[in-house]
Amino acid sequence: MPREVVRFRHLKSYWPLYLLLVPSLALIAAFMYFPAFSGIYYSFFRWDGDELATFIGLENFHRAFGDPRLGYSFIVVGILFVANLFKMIPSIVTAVVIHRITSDRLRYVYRLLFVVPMVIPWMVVVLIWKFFYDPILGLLNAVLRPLGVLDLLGLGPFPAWLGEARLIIPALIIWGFPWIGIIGVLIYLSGLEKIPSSVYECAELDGVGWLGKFFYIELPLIATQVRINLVLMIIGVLQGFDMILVLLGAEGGPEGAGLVPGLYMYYAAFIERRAGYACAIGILLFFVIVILTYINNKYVRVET
Amino acid sequence: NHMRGRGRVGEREKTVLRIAHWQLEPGIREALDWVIGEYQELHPDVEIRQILIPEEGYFRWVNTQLIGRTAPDMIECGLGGSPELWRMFYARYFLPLDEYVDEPNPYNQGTVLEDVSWRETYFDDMLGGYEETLQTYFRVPLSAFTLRLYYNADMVGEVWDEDERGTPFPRTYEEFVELCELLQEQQGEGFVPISGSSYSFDRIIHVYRTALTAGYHDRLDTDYDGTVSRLESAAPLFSGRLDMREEGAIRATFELLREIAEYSPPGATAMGRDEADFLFLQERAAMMPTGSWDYSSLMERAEGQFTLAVAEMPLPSPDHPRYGPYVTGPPTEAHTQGAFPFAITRTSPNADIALDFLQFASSLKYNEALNEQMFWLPAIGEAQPREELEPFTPRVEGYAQTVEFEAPGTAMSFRHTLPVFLAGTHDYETFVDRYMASFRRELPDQGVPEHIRDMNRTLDQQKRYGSIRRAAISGAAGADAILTGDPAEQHMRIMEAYVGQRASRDHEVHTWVEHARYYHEQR
Amino acid sequence: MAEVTLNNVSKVYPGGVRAVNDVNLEVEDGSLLVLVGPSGCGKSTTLRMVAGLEEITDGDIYIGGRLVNDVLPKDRDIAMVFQNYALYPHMTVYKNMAFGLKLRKYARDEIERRVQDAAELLELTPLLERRPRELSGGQAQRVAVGRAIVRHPQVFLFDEPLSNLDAKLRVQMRVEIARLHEQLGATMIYVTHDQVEAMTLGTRVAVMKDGYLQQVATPMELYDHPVNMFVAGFIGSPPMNFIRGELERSGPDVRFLGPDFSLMLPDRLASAVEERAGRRVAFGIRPEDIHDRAFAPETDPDNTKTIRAEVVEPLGAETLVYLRTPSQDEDVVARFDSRSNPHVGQDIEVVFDMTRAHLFDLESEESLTYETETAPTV
Amino acid sequence: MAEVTLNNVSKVYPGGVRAVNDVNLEVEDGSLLVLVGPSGCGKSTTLRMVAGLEEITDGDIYIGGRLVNDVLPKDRDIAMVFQNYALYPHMTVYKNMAFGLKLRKYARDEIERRVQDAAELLELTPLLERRPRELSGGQAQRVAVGRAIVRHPQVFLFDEPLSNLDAKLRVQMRVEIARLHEQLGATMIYVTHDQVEAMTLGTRVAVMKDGYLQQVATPMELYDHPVNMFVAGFIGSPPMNFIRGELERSGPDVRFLGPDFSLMLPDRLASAVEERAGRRVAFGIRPEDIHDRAFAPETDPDNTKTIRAEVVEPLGAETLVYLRTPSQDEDVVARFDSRSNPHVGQDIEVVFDMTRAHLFDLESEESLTYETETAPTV
Amino acid sequence: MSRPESPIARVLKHSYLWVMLALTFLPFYIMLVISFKTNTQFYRQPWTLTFPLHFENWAIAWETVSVYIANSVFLAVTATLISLVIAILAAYVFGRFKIPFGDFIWAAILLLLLMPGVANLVPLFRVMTELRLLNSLIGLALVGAAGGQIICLYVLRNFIEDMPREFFECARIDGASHLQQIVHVVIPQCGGIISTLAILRFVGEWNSFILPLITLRDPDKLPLAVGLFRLQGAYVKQWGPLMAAYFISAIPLVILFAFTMRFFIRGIGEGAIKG
Ligand SMILES: Nc1ncnc2c1ncn2[C@@H]1O[C@H](COP(=O)(O)OP(=O)(O)OP(=O)(O)O)[C@@H](O)[C@H]1O
Ligand SMILES: Nc1ncnc2c1ncn2[C@@H]1O[C@H](COP(=O)(O)OP(=O)(O)OP(=O)(O)O)[C@@H](O)[C@H]1O
Ligand SMILES: [Mg+2]
Ligand SMILES: [Mg+2]
Repeated sequence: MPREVVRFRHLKSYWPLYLLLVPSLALIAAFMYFPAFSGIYYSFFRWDGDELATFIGLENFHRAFGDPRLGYSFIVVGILFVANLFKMIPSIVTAVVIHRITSDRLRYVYRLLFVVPMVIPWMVVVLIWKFFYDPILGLLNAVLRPLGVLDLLGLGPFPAWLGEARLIIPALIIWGFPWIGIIGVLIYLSGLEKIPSSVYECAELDGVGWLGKFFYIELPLIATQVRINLVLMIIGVLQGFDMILVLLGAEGGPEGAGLVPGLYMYYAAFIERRAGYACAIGILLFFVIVILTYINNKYVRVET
Repeated sequence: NHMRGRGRVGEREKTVLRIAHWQLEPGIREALDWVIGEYQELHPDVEIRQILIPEEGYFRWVNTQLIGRTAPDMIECGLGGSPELWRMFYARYFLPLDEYVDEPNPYNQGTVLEDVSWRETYFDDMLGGYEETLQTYFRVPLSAFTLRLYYNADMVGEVWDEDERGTPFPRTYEEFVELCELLQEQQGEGFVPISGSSYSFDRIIHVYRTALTAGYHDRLDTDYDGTVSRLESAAPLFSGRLDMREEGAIRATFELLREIAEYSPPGATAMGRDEADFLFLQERAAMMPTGSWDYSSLMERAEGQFTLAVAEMPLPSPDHPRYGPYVTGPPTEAHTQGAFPFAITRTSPNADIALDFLQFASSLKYNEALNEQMFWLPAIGEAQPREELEPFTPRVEGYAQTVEFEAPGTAMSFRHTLPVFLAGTHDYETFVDRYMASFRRELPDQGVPEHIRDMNRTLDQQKRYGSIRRAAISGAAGADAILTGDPAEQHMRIMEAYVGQRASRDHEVHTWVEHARYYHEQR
Repeated sequence: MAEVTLNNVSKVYPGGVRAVNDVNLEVEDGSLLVLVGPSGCGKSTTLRMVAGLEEITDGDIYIGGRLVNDVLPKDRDIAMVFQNYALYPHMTVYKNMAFGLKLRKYARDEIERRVQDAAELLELTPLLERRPRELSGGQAQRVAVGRAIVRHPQVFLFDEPLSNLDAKLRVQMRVEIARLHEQLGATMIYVTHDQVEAMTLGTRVAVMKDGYLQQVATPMELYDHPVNMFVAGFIGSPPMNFIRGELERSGPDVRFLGPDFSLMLPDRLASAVEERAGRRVAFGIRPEDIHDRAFAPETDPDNTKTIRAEVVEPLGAETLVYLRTPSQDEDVVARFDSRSNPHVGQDIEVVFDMTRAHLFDLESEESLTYETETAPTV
Repeated sequence: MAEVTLNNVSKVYPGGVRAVNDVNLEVEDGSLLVLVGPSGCGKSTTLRMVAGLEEITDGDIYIGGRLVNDVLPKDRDIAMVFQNYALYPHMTVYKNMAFGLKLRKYARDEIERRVQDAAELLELTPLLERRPRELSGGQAQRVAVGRAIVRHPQVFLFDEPLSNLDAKLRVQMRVEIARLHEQLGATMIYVTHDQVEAMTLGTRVAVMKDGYLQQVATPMELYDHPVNMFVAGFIGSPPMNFIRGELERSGPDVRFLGPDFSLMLPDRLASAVEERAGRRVAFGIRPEDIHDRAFAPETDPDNTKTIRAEVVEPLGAETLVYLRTPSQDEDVVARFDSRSNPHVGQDIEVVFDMTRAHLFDLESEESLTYETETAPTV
Repeated sequence: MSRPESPIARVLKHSYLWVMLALTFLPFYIMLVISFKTNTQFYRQPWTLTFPLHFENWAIAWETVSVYIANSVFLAVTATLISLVIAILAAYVFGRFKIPFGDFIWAAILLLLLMPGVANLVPLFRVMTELRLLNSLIGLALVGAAGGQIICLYVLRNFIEDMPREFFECARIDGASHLQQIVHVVIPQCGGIISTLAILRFVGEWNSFILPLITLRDPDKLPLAVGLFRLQGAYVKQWGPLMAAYFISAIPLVILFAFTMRFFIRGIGEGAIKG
């Protein structure tokens, strides 16, 4: 829907709109801007995270551009980003399947059931995944070994998914199987709920099959939600590092195979206390995110 | 209870002190509470509260509290962050203890240690509280930790006949390798002789590196402070005076480590402690190196399943064809771990009480009792550890660490390249080439060139004050004669020397000058 | 073969609303049935059940002889125009219309041709690239119609497809739908509330009320022979006038005694109702059967009354006159020739064309004269 | 005081669609203006601009003398029935209707009273607790109307408020709206495509086409004196017949020469067009002005022609006959008295009532006879 | 909506969901099993039930976490409410109107969402010190709301933009102020997404760890996430009580979920708008 245009001369009657923005902006101004701007500010400094800061101009950026490790970290995150595009699919499918349950009560139950795992603490998730990948006791090898997949790939009987440089990215991709992001599912669902049932009915009469309904009706009509989830995913993947930190350690595993920019930033800021450099990485990362978000917002559009 | 007593009618407001640490496991808090309780009996107007901070957030917590000037009075030191960072913290935020360590601990009155200086009551002369580079005491350790190799005696016994071999466990590295082979052979696939994690591997590296490269000490301790700091060992590596490819001892160290890695789980350097415990406790591994802090819990978990035994990490005998020539001896276990060390923050309004409390907790009687409760090793020399912990008693004789491969700023490179080498993916030369490439790329930012450049300029100063200091510390006869008199003046000079050494990093200068000034003003 | 048969079909909505009750209906193959009835009587529900969009609570629906109760909508070969259009909001007008064809894998140029033809017909050609929300109400409705007619299914269901169109366009569309019907020979069910549409379009018209089917017949039959007061009142606009009264028999004559005047029944009616003499009945007469005496085709003095004109509504081609009898609380509406020129408040002499009158039982509301032959309208 | 005035109002939608062009319109305080026009001509857009929902691209709108271009909708004191209902799906029927009153802080029992009254009027009482999606199309539409009428604003805007209702209910509602209008004395603008509604309801009727206002006049004036072919063809159903031809002057007489027959113009028309002799014109005549000779009020032999009946549509009260002249490609529609009984294919003698004929310039489509007095319809 | 559905489709749908549920519920099984174990049992047989069951773990867990639950509930509820309320207000403005400087303000806000914030902790701590919000749950809630609202704002704006404008128009004619439009139109019709965001924010605050850890000094103010670490020592984790505690602390969340899931209403726009 195009938004209503309020012109300058209308402000006489529309000024209360600005009032509605005040609480939001006030909190942001109070708590968000100083930290964010200090991040930008300190990216031009050699800064230890405390009061000692030496202005060094663009040296941090200069260094960042010459830092092969940072370059590699962007490649890693690029691969993860592409993988995550595919990892969005199960959420969409799940949302659609839930949505298509005809009984209101069952749909409620399913939604609830799917939401419940959100309470699973991070620590338990990590525990499970660590043991999933464990070379000797782990489930992954236990499943793959009898299937002959390990031999086929030439990985030996006990590949260390988190301990071998070449296996780290595959492990990070497998991570989270079956890749159902619950918040994503809910966002899709609330988009799906808004599709009038008459559109479905019409599609049914037009002879749209279950697959066609997905591609022709549901997917285009939840484009807004896909866009939202894409943005969340972009932010999550590019800024995120918690999972890699616990799985692989602060260095991102052997050869830094899992070193993503966020983790590198964390490492620089907290392990090495080169907070200025971390801020500079943050700024670069920020530009990449902005560009991706922009592309996403421009090209993923509801066609209404 | 911390809430109690605060508002009690008619009672004087209590002085409240806070002590922060990350030992959240059961027993520690209670033990500490017990000591606190004892102390409060003596000093009814003081209340000490524990702040328990989980390991996960500890460093960030300390960081922000220190920067925000909201830190509690006493903080447990050493977790997270690099040694350089902590050094900076000490210099900037913590109270030097030098003037107290040479006085007796008042709470030792009436014991054998009555007249002994506080420093000397420690089994290691309080080295665990000493910051070599700053040549200052900052921390008060309350415990000691040592590293041992735990093993499943039943499993080892099956292949290692004590009667035949004479010892229940291999004494030399050669025998140890043999044992690993035997175990592997007997247990087959899905078994590894040594369970390990990144956590324990760091400690193994320390043991063997020290054992094989102790000979470098004299060559590398360029500032004569008695230890080889990371900068001191990074400088020659960087300048090429110490070439990892050429130095036989270094090569031997890494090759030995690779051999051990073969008997460890694949990718052990990326594994967590829990996974290592699982392998060991589920008898998929026969041995696991870890510290004394794990003893009680491992004992408890192994009970009824197998016999848990403890040995020292075996070193290669001098006859070992490959490593023998380099082995000097085991590493010293003095100050190997921070060992529950507390430092007093400068922002504390009650630093004197904090110090008093720490002295109380490190007195012979209470330190023994405290560690008894915690199931840890006491830090005071005369204190008796629990019987079960006998095998862990720290061995003070031994060699100090010399070559440190992780220089400031290159730790990441080291951790990237080492596992790949250990996994046997490529040979030693490739490993060195790769590591040195990033080492050279990253080190310049960390002040090493400046260190090298300024070395000579500052060396004289350093030497002079260093020797004075050491003389004073060791109470050498006639030291007083050399002293310039005013200890504050003396301390400032030392700090300035350090500052000069790092002069190129202006913010550091700021720190050290500030520190020195503070110290001066205190007088 | 696609006759549509409803056997005792009922629909109860989850809330307990009985929308359709025990409806039996047969729509012959290739015929067009118009479904009319007051708002909320269950027309849309009936269509939706035929389309398979609504579960059938009770009864059976057959299409082409096949029981379709459990057949999915897409397998019923049906096109439907929804009352609320139900356009795909994310597709252009063109795509909305082409979609059904595309799914059925028609050739690209065949689709193009059909859509262009339909657009032409519906005057949508300049709008093909618009999206539904950029359309006016009538345009959207035409797209909905277009979407149905590009397909050539066995059964068409139209739910008030022309309600938002202006008269002219509506006539045009109606003609096109009739032509389409002829061309394709498809079975059609057409819901409308427009009398003209119902009358001109339907081979047969079904009247519903409160979920019950009232009468199914040809338009003229419905008009001339309503089975009950409801149908009589519903068909025709303005509706049939009802005057409550009694029947009185005097010799061979039967008279209807209204509150203000009495009317003589012609023989045909008289014989049908003579044994009901003395009973209360409703006398029904259509507005066009009340004439201004000046322009009346024939004037029976017995049935000429003088009544005051309360309201006069000139409609161009004719004039509606609301006549108020003293003790009647409802106006009697007459549809006068446009040449007649009554004034408000004027007393007018009107002639009741008794050959076209109806009598209904006041209790059951059933027609008493249903079986008798009225003078034909045509 | 709430007259609504539009001065040179235009609206261009973002996509560049010019929906309304330079419209000047004055709706007097307390009057009811009916807005008609073909689908997509800009009626809804005009209403939406008056309501303040759509930015005015150009021109000014005044309500009660106040320039409201920049006044918020809620400050215009307006109620509107949306063409697409726009009921709040999350509110019951009752709440939907009460919402506007609640916002204006009416007392609880006042709200209750008004809503109950409106529900009674609109026959919605049993549905008050339903939600919109449990309503039939017509019911939903009535709720939309109810939502507007419970409020008593200065200006009512109705956008095709009765399109989904059956004839009977529609008549009823129409009467109610008229009564409301009288009672409240509010200004109303009423969009409809129902001729009867337009004719009966409107004090004045405005006709739009393609965003341009064509004519604003009383219903009868529009019917009798259309300014151009569009209005002539738009008002009236079936629409006026147009026959293209030439004017021929012979002495004092002026004749219209059609392709198949010629007609003699009566003096009144003749004098208006005599200087146009030889020019091509359209001759316009309404279906009801073509009579079956048998029932014609008067028969002028000059203007009696024999034409073949192509289609016969009996409508009950009257019969539509589509007459096909040999060289004409459009049928001429005649509305016969219901007593006349033509058969398809039969040649019929019809009388053209020339006193009620119109002539239009074929190029500009403007009426040539607009200023002349036609015989009054009433 | 009740229309016939093919039985095969039904079976497929349900079995898909059950498989997915089984996979996502696996951690619960593991938590439950572990919660009855001593550490000894856990390290020997982590994944299957071993006897005896140690119910006392639950008692320990309850004792440990019960003191924190109220803090967490207060913190999460306050932060969630604040962030949702202010985000809805702002999202209404951005989603419905193009106001002068609106795009600029929007960009300025949104960019914060995109800005990686690893090094922000210390400046934030400084701000809180300045504003005297240290050691205060309200302060934490405010900070949480300030950060959390941005994502809510972004999501809500997109949803509001997609809403049929007739609803707003109708309300405006009826005389609804902006606030009334928000209350009567936006909130009921965006129930699904608002409840999703509520869950997202609530869970986020519930699990927030570092900031409470750093800013709260009084142990009696700590929220659950920090309190739970009491069971997670540096050298020895108390697996059994820990898992039991996780279970216990999940209960308020599940109640919240069950409640908010009701705001998903199918086909809400149906019958309301024709076209
Ligand atoms: N949002 C829009 N964007 C672009 N064009 C529009 C939009 N809304 C309407 N139009 C176009 O503007 C013209 C006038 O539309 P409007 O809705 O005013 O017509 P209308 O007279 O109400 O027609 P109807 O009787 O069919 O409802 C139409 O051609 C329509 O296609
Ligand atoms: N989803 C529903 N739930 C409950 N009742 C419903 C539902 N849909 C329709 N109804 C009710 O069922 C009855 C029949 O509705 P239906 O839509 O078939 O009427 P209709 O004949 O099409 O009326 P209209 O001419 O007004 O469209 C109505 O009284 C309506 O209120
Ligand atoms: Mg309907
Ligand atoms: Mg319209």
